[in-house]
Amino acid sequence: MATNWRSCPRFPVADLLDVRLCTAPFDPALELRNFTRALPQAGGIVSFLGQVRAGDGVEALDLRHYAPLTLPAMRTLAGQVRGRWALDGLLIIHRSGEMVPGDPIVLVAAAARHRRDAFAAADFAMDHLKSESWFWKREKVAGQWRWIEPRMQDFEDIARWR
Amino acid sequence: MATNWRSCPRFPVADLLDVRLCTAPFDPALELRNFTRALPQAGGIVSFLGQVRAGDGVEALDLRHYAPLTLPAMRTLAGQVRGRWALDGLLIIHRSGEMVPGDPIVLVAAAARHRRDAFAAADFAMDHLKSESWFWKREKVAGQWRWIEPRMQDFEDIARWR
Amino acid sequence: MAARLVFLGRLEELAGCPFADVAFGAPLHWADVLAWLGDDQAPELPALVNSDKVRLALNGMMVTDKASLTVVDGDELAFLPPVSGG
Amino acid sequence: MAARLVFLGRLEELAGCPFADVAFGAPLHWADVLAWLGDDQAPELPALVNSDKVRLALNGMMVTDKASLTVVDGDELAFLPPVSGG
Repeated sequence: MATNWRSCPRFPVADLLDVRLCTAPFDPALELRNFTRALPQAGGIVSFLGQVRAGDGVEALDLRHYAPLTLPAMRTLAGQVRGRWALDGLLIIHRSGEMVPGDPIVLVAAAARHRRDAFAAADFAMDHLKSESWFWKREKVAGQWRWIEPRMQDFEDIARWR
Repeated sequence: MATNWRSCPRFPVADLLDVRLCTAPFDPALELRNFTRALPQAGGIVSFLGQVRAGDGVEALDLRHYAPLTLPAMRTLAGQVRGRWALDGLLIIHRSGEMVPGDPIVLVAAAARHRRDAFAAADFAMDHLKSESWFWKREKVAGQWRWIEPRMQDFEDIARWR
Repeated sequence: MAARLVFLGRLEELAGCPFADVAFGAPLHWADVLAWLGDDQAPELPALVNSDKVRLALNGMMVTDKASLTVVDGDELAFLPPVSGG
Repeated sequence: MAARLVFLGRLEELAGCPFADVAFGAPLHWADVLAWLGDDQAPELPALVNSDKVRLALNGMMVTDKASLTVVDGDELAFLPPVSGG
């Protein structure tokens, strides 16, 4: 199932913003623990973890990015989220490369004094990460890779914030 | 800061519902990891962690419960959440007793195939846990304990779901 | 015959104890409970627990009508002030 | 003079490679790029990358008007199909 995690380099944008693009597996529990411990003044931390689903017949998932666009876009999004809600901290980690069922794909965590800010910030960040950031996805089913097209649901999710 | 965690007994209501009332510290990262690993078919897991805030001058927090009501109320809420959204799993862990800044108070995690269900379920569970479950709270500030009254914000949060 | 009265939240401070055991010869009605609270626990308790803000649980079941309450031997009656937010 | 053309997502499959280096004697305009793609890469590429669905990035900056594009020595031009949801 899930691959053992290896270290993922950090590119902190500012003290409380941690935005990373990882080419190797990462450990969401460890990342959340470190994030939480660094923010004892935050009353609440909301996180979203997306993982490669088991049981759909998908043998592997491959996420491709374009380096000159993907990380800058993630950092821009993180800045927007920080500007929109009163947060103590924001963590965005996204995998690229080949993954197997059970592997973490994305971890977003928002820490805030008030619960509602943390929920809204994490929700917004996920909607926009999925739809506006530069990842192209292939799935391997029955030994065959196929590219995944954009889903209408993502456009509807984005529309909620306009 | 945070106390070292000890084991917290489990009272599973059903296969995918894990609802616990802990009288000793628990480790949210460990709990989330176990929850996530048990649900490889879930694409997304949303969690909320509430911790005792540092920096407000609060030296300790004491949550009192009434055994014949508190755990049954938490289980009833968990059942409502499971009935309202399509979830793969739901985890609710709540501390009682005395805590210090940095200690986890509550962990809610909802796992679902679809991201939107997981966000809504965790959000709903937190709103209702805070306002409808049977906990009475004291804070110790400058060596003095004082009881905390209900906040209007909680009633507004609840009203969002009606 | 005896029953236990349980005081939650700030009611514990007013009563001066988390619970009290009360002995009686005949089943207690709500007026008897209020009288006992005022005499044996604290003079401000009866008005407080009689208000809509304080709810009752008898043996773990919520009491919908305080006036019709009857406490018999072995009962546990809990006084529940509003829960804390936050 | 040379520039690199980068094919993302399913365009990589159509082009048959993740990127291609193109040599030229004078700066390339959009029509030159399309002609080169059709001749050297795949006949269906020009119409596809000319559609609104495929966006361009020149040296990491989004291109707002394809028609006014000029590619000079050392440039990297990326072809970006719609990103995948989910």
